[in-house]
Amino acid sequence: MAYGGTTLFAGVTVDIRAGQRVIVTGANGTGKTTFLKILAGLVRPASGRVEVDLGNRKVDDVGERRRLVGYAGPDVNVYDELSAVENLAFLARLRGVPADAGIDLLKKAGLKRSKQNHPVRTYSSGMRQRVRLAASLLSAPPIVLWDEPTAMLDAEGRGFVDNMLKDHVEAGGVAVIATNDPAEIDRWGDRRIHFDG
Amino acid sequence: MISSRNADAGFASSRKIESDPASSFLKVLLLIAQSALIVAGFLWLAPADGFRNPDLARIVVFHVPCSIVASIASTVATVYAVIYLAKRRPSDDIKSRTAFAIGLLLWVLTTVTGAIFAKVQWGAYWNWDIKEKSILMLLLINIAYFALRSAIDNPNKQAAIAAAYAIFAMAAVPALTYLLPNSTPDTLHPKGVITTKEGLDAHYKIVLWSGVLCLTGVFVWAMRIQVRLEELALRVQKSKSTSRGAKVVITELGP
Amino acid sequence: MTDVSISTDEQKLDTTAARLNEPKTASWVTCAWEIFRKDIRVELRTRYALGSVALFSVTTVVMMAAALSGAPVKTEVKAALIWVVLLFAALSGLARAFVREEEAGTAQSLRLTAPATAVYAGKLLFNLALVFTVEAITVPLFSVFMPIPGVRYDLFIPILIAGGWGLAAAATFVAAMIAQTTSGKSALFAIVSFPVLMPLLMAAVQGTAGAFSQVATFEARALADIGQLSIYGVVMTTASLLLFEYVWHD
Amino acid sequence: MIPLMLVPLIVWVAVWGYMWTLDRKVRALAAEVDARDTEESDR
Repeated sequence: MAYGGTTLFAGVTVDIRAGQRVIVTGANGTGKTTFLKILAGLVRPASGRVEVDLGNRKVDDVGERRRLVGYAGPDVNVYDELSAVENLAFLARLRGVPADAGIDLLKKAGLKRSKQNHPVRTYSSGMRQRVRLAASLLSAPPIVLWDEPTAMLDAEGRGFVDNMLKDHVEAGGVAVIATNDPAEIDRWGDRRIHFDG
Repeated sequence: MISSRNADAGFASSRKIESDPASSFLKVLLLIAQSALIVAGFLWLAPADGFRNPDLARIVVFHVPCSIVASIASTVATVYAVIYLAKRRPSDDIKSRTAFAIGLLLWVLTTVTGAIFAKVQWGAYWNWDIKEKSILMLLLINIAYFALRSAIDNPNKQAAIAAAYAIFAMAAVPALTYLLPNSTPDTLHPKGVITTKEGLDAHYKIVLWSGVLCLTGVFVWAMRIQVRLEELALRVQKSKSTSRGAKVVITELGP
Repeated sequence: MTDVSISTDEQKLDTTAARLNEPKTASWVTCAWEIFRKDIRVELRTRYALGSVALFSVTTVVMMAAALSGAPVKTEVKAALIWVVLLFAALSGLARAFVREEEAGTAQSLRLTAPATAVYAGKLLFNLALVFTVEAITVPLFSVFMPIPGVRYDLFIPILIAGGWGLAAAATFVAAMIAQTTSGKSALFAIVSFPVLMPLLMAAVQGTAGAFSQVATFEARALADIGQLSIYGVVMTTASLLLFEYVWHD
Repeated sequence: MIPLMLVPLIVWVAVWGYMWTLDRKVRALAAEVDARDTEESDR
């Protein structure tokens, strides 16, 4: 797939099964993030296509795929002026899910109740990351795409991410996670895609 | 060294090493025809009496073809913009951009020839006649189109946004050329003079309409050269970059 | 050819399967409405757009009045002046809608959750509110400093509404394009939006001049201008809705 | 009138000449790239 004129990678044929966790590794700039964004429908690949096989039907329309995907990455943010609760309520209503669906997700993500109603502006980067992860799971999407989910999290935060990922995968969801953290690679990697530049 | 093997049919047109005689003949013909028209415009046509400066009134023979072919160029550019958004092929974006560039050049020529005529006939270079407003709008749209293109780096994004803007802006043009005129005082531009029988006399019409033909020929030729050049640049750039892509290793770690 | 297929076959997905057929995004109207409400709430908390637009209108009108300091001005000139002020005051606030979202990275989360046209509609509603606020500030202030005898408000108000709608529709679309550029945003916003706004400006000024003129024939023609402004608004809104997806998504 | 006529005439001939040489150059370039491609695909 070429992106912005330079070909990052070509000839990638990946078949990811339900309930599988795929780890995507590789040095920065080799295309890890771009690969995830292409799956999420944020980036248009110059060639090739992405298809989601739902068992009863196949989805290859990017618009529809976006609704089946929960993406969390460093450059996808929530509104600083709104609190975590308000942000998730807003996104939940867009996703057609009850507004309070975000509350227990925030709890699962380990965001302290006292802080939940403060504007995200006042959050540390670790707390912001938890809100991002919670937002990506809002409508229980079958496919979760996380780009370095634990980069800014402390040990406790990583524990929460483990639980969230475990619940998602046990429910049959698919997870594609870009990370370079060796501990995570052993813990989560059912399959591994490595980009070496 | 003429390579006989035709490896890639995709670019058949640029494949011909020796230029095909037919197109060279046409191009030379274009040279002669347009030169003849220029001479005819100045010498063969009788001065247009009834205009303040009969000699200078001949400029209509250059002004009108420019404006007609310019609108052809802008239409072609907008059509390719639509095709690009539908098919997202870089070649359509190249054609759209080239047609806009040539269109801009022709609109400038139209404005200049128009202003010269206006100075003598209506007293000022610019008289805010409704047609002058619509040509100003077209010029500004073309300029904005290229300004917008240069401000976006990602080539796919740049092409998509430029195409979207072209279609969007062109949708606003008829508002100025058709909607507004019927509620403002009549335009200084004579109506239907080039098409109606009793308008211009036969000589003028011949020179004028063959001028349109020649200028369209120039437009098509310029398009072909530019498009072939850009497609070539694309091929060179593509062959250079494919070798650098990252290798992807997929390993099964097992549950 | 790069094929990446992700399969989530039916059986293992019992819990998420139930949700598979549930619409993963609310109806188009709800999305647009929610985005509008969010923009209003964020704006009330920060007052970026509101503040800059209000200040811009006030200073421009006062500056102009001071510069003229009571010199007699023909009504057509006043009609042109008021629309130039309205245009630039509105433009100063309209670009913000998308530029801030792109810079903050929130545009990406909108791309993931809401359909493109709903985003445009939501932003259009917000920009309409902004434009009408500009008009509500500028027009009264203008008539204080440069009184216009015998204004036909029954003509002028519709012109302000139809013109404001056309302005918001076109400027919102252009703002979405400008937000994607890497450099020179504010200058580019004027360069790119002005040619498209030319017909609107001319029809609005002509209509307003008619409304100010106290001359029956001109007033009659102002009605035609209201018609044109509405047609312009419809054309711009439709064109934007059709083309927005190509500007918004990669 | 004649000198005035020469202006567009000269400009036109110059433009035509420029386009003709450009056309030649592009064709030569195209031939070169094709030759290199066919060479590359033979390797």
